[in-house]
Amino acid sequence: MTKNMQYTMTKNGLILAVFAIVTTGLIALTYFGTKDQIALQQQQKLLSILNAVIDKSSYDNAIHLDCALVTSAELLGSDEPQHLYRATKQGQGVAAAIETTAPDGYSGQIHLVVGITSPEAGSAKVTGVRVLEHKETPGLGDKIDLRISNWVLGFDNQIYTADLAPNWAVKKDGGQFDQFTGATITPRAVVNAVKLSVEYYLANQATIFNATNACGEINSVSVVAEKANKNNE
Amino acid sequence: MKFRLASSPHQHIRRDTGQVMRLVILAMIPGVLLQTWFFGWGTVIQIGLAIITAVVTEAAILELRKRDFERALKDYSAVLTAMLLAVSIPPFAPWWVIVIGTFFAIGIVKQLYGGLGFNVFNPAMAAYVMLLVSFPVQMTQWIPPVNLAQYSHNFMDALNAVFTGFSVEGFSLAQLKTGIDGVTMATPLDTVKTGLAQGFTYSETIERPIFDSVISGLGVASSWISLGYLLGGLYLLKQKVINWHIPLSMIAGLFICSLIMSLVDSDLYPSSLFHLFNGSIIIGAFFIATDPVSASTTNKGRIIFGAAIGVWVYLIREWGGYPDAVAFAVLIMNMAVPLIDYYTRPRTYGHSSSKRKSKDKAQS
Amino acid sequence: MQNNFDDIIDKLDKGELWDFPGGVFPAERKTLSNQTPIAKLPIPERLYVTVKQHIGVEGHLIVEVGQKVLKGQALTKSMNPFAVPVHASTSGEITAIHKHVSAHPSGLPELTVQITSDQDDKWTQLSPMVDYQNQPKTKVLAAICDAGISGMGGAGFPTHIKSSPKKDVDFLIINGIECEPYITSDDRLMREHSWQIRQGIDVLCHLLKPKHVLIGIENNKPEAIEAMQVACRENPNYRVCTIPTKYPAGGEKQLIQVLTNREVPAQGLPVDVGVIMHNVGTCFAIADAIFAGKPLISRVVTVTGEAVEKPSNVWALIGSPIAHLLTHCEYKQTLQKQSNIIMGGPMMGFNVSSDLVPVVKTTNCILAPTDNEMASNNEQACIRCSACADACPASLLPQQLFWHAKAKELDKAQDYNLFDCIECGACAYVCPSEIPLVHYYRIAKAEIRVEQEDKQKSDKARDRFEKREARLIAEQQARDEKHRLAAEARKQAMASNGNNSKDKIAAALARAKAKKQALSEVDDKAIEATELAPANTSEQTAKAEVAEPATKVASSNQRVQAAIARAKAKKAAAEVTDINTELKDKDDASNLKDEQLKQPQQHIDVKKQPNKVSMSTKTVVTDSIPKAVETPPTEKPTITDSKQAKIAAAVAKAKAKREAQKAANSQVAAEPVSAAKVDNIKTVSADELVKTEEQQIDMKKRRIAAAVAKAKAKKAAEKADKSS
Amino acid sequence: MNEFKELSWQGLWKNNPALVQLLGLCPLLAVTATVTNGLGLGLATTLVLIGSNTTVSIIRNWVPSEIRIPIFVMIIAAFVTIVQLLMNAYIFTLYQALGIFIPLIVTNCAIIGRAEAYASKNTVGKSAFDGLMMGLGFTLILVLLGAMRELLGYGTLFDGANLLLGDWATSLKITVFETDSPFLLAILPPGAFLCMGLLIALKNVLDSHMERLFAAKAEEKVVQRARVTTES
Amino acid sequence: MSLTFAILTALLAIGLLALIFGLVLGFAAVKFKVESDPLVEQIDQILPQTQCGQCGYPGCKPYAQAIADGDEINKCPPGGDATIKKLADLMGVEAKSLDAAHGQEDIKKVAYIREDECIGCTKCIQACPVDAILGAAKQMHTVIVDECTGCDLCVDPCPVDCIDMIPLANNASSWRWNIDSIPIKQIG
Repeated sequence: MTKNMQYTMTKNGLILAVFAIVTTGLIALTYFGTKDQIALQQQQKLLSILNAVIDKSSYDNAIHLDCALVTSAELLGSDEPQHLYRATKQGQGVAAAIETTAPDGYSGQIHLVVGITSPEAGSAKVTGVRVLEHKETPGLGDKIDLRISNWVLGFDNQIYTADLAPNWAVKKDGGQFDQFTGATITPRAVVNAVKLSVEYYLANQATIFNATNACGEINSVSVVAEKANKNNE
Repeated sequence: MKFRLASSPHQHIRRDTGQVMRLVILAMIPGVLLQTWFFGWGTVIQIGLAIITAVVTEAAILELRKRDFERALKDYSAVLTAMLLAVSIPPFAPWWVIVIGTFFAIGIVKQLYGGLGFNVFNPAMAAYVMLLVSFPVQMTQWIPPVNLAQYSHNFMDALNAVFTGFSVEGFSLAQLKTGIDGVTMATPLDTVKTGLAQGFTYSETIERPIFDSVISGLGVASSWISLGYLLGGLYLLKQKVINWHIPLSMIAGLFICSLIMSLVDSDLYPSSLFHLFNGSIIIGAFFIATDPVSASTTNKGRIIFGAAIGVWVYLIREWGGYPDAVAFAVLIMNMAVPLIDYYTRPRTYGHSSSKRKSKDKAQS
Repeated sequence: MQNNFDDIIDKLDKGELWDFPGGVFPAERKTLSNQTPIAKLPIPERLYVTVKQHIGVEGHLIVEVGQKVLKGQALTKSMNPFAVPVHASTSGEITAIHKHVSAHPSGLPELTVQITSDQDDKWTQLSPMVDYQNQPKTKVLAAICDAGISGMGGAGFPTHIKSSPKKDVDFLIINGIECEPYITSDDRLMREHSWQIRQGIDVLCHLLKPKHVLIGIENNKPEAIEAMQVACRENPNYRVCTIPTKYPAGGEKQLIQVLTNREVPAQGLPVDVGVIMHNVGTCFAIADAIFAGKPLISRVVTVTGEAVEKPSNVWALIGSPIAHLLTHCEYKQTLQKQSNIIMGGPMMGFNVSSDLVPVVKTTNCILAPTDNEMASNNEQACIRCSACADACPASLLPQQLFWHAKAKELDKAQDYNLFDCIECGACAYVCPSEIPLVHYYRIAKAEIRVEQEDKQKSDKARDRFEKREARLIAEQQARDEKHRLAAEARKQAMASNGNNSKDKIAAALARAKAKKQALSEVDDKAIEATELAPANTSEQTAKAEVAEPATKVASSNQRVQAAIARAKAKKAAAEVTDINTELKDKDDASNLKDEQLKQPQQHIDVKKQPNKVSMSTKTVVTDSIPKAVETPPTEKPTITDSKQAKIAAAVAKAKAKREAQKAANSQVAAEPVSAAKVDNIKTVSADELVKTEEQQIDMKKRRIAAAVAKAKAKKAAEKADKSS
Repeated sequence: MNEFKELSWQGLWKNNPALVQLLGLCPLLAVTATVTNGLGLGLATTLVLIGSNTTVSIIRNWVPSEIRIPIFVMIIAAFVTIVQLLMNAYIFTLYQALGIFIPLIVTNCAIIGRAEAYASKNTVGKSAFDGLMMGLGFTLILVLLGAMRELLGYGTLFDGANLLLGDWATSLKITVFETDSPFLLAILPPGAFLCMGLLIALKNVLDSHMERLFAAKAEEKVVQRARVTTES
Repeated sequence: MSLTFAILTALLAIGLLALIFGLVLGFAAVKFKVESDPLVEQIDQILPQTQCGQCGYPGCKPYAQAIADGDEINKCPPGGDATIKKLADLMGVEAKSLDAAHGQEDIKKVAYIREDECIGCTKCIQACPVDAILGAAKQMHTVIVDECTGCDLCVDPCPVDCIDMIPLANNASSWRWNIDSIPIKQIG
């Protein structure tokens, strides 16, 4: 190894290292400067989504900081733990926003958040549904997205009881929900997912509100927001 | 005395491009007749609209490109493209669908690439895919076969439906699309796919009430139409307008794939025959994939090209987003044609094949 | 890959053949002309025997205009192995040797011997070689060569070369395929002269010693097959093979493939796979040459097409204009919109540009089709149907070749084996878009050849340029070195100035040297500074060169006088130059000491001598010559006294001409008056100068004036050009 | 000053990074479904371009050529990350709109291309200006492409501008036509390719027109033929 | 506290990585240094070697050097469009049409000296870049046709204008299949 080579190597190595450290340092500085603000923004985003499915006036807790992690492959469509945000009024559980997955969309999974309240035992009311993420065919299945069509608002204030269960289907299958022209699968999947999540809520109402809070840390709540972000594109 | 000077050969086989195209158009007639028989006048109206649009577009663009359009129109290639596109779309699709599609086929896919002989993609199929992607609702709504439709329709009804969306008596398109049992139409392929998606097996799906007489009727119609095109395709083979390589390898590709899979699990995977005679396999194999401009040009290449289309059709039908897949498969393989052609160059007389490879290497 | 000899024979025994890929089936139209026997034609009035009718080198003419020749007399001769002679086809007088339209697609004129027939048709002395079996091969080959036989199938390769291969021959294939539509010359020849063809084959067998002889005939010529079978019955080694009719089965490579399944390697020859192929016509000619001693002076030509009333085969003398044949067969030009005569078949033949094109050794057919018999030219866009690839007998991809040829991507075209195309025309025949594919290939091939030639030439030019540069640099360095040494010598001389023993010659030499150096240093400046300087400079250098040719003219008084005059002029010039360059060293240099002489610098000597010679004019001139020769010949231009006037006149004339031209140009221009005026004045002054007496100073003036005139005229012309 | 004029001409038209250099196709084609998205990404890219060009220009004399590319990449990556963090913190709505495409700016070849081709050889001022102009040229094409696609696909223009510019911009939305069946091809990525191709074609047509217009004005130049050999 | 630690770790890791890569790059830069630039040679191979100087450079090699240094590729009239196309391919730039300021592409010519008018001045010999003129002082000169590049540099210096540039003769073997009656149509 010649001297020239040693010199070049050392010089290049050091310069590169200095630049790496400086740029990384700058990023670190910016990160420090912005992290609180970013966390705040994300909470607000989450809150706005949760407020879209649960009426703001119906609860008084920091809903986005109060959640349980629930898993039900059968009813919530995923093996992964999903967030369930709990709305309480004066310590009493009044409603919940459940993240759920419809596994049988036309082009894969559809992620939803469903706001549910249960005014009386055995019956539940859907307070709102929002699609967080989907890959449905543009122009056909994507009408489940609120920005494309307000079909999803059709779930608002629908009551579910065991008797009414058969109505929770698309019209083609004899239910009460519209399908879109040319596409039955997507709405069928969404309706089914909402229905199952309501069933889950009814079945687990008691345990949900007693579970430990899994959303103490600010950072862990960003999942919904992230999904929502993606979907915005 | 001035003598004529020309380059040899002085003799010429008496078959020009126009003749070839006219033969292909001729061969389409049985299929088109059957399609009209089953689905009514809509098909004819679509073909008429498509031909007019194609000719006007071609003439206008050639004029813009300052080329001799009269001569170019005489080769009938635009008419053929128009017909292929027209028979692929639902008979009662609104008029603007076929107009946009034909314009796209001729104006963009064919002429923007340089006109006849220069288009990389099959114009009819590229336009079909464009329409399917852009207007999925209009493009997936087939009407029931005439004998099974809830409301019968004549030529004027069809004309009205295509242009206004309503028949003369005021039935809406949606009504016309409804079968006698009141179920809106979907093709068997579609239905099976939906059924499978819902977790039913293949056999369950075709036995479910939803797979009723209308849909199976549609399947029957589809099979008959396929037979019509098969007849035309055989005529083309006999006339040596097309070679056997592409149709045979394409059908074989699909047949073998579907056979293997249905042997593996006949509950989930439909039989080979179901695949072959549903959708546009036959017309695709004989009329679309064989389009010389966008297909492979070597014999070995044609076999690869055709077989790959067959495999793609199967893959897309089974695991893709759209129920039928001929158009996508053809387009995918169109892209691969230069590559196929390059690697399937026949061994030239007096050359050993290994020599060529080493030469290639040396050049690279 | 190469098939075993025995396997091939086995398969042929079973009556089976191989096939070649592709091929087409054009309408045969052979019955037009093969119904009647080969006709004899009257002797044409004039014959045009092209000197070069084969591939290779043409011989040099051994006849001259006005000479009488006898039928069969050789017209050319060459020692080159690739040359075959041409012969007089009939007796008569050579009325011209000139360029005449040739039987080539270009129709470009080629050297041709024109023979005016005396209608006697008198043979020259013939020397048959009936006992050829007992003769050495070389003698038989020489006889074939002297008979002027070259391949009669198409290419025209000299037969004697093809018949003396360096390798063993498995198969001698006799090509009687004649796959081109319309042509029936070989067909008729085989029907009528099968025995003589067989004799020719015998001769070839003697020369080639093949293991087996295959005679390939297409199955659309049953009579010919039968005739050949009868003729070859005696010899079990001769086998007549019936080949399925398919164009181009008669192509050399294709026929070899059909009969033996062997492939001639690219850029190889059939003999590389143990095959030699000859045309039946060639065999016939060989038999003629050996057994009758007759050279190749006539051949069978099919005259056919719907535009001739009596299509038939005729015996045509080589050199007959095709008009003669057409007249005989009653060609009706009115049946064609435009005269359209094809030499060769419809697939590979070419249009002739005149009906005076002579029949050559390779002419097998004259085709005069009606308009709707042949293709119209109506090229359309390629639709990539690849019918061409299916038709190609060489398994090429004609379509790709076409794209690359059209786009001038010659490298890629070659990569697609363009040069393996045999130009059979099958691809263009089937093309539904009627693209003249073969034409594109021919152009591309020609372009590639030209490009290769250009490349060679440019490599050579680069080499020469670089060598020249190197030489110039070396010369410059030598000169610099010389100057440096001279300067050193001078310095030395100055340093040792104290020594007063003088040598006049040495002093003179040193002065001359110094002056010369100074001159070359200030050369450019001097040219600009004074008008006298350039003249002086050239005079100065001229002297060195004059010394060289002086040997020859040394005795001439004029020379000596010229030298005197020049010497004087030079002296004067030297003084002027010295002043101009302010070379103060000069006087010092003249005082050079003896030591300088002792410097053994050879180059100084060389330079000294000519100076001495020219300065002391009476001294023996010849002494200096050997050394003077060493001075570089390419120095400044020189003008000798004896030619001065003439040259001056020439110069002035040239300038005047140039100016006149420019004047003519400028008159067309926007400012004709002024430009022309300037030119006229200058022209006049140049002319006047020519008339002045031949004295040195005048010479100088004249040249300067001419230069000025030239410059001014140029300027004026430029101005005129610009304004136009 | 003339030089800046030339830089503007190069960046905005003659050497437009999107239309001529075809750099940054990934973000270009992915985000331009609407004008708003195009504008947003364009502005973000411009910001990064100016920053990276300036920085690269500042350090250009200290960087050995062998390691200049890694250093440029680090600088650009740092800039993008910082921009992303800042946007996330302070213009959250825009960040939501542009989402994952902000990190994509790192891979935008236009940026490293300018760093390498221009900023590493020129002074700070000129480099920054070049970054600005190149960025604007890029933005211009993004907006045009967005407009074409939005118009064809949805029949609107400036939909969602409020995400970018604040609530007042809601009124910017122009609905050209209403349609039940949007022309999905335009909105989907293939449509981006098609529109891009048409834009490039349009530019070439304009260029050739301009060339013809200015061809007459081009002054004739006279070239002195060089003598290979000395004429004496 | 742990965050600060994490950031320090990140800085350290990135710095180390950069250091290693810098070392590797430095090593590669010295080890795999390409010595010379063969581009000029490649360009020179393409140029027609007429040495005519019409490009404004004294010879083809200097022009090749100039192209390698970024000069335009359309300055060579003897090479014409074919050469420009090849240069464009080599340099990866767009082919332009020939710059008319340097002259027009012409058919191939060779110099011819009208020998009875030649005065033997040797000026043309000195002007010829490829030594294709044969002769000595006061002796008649002649052009070696095979060596002449057709540059016409010898024409101007001739004091008696006895040099003509004549087109190369066309014969059957150099014929290039340009049958005029078969125009190649522009289609598509």
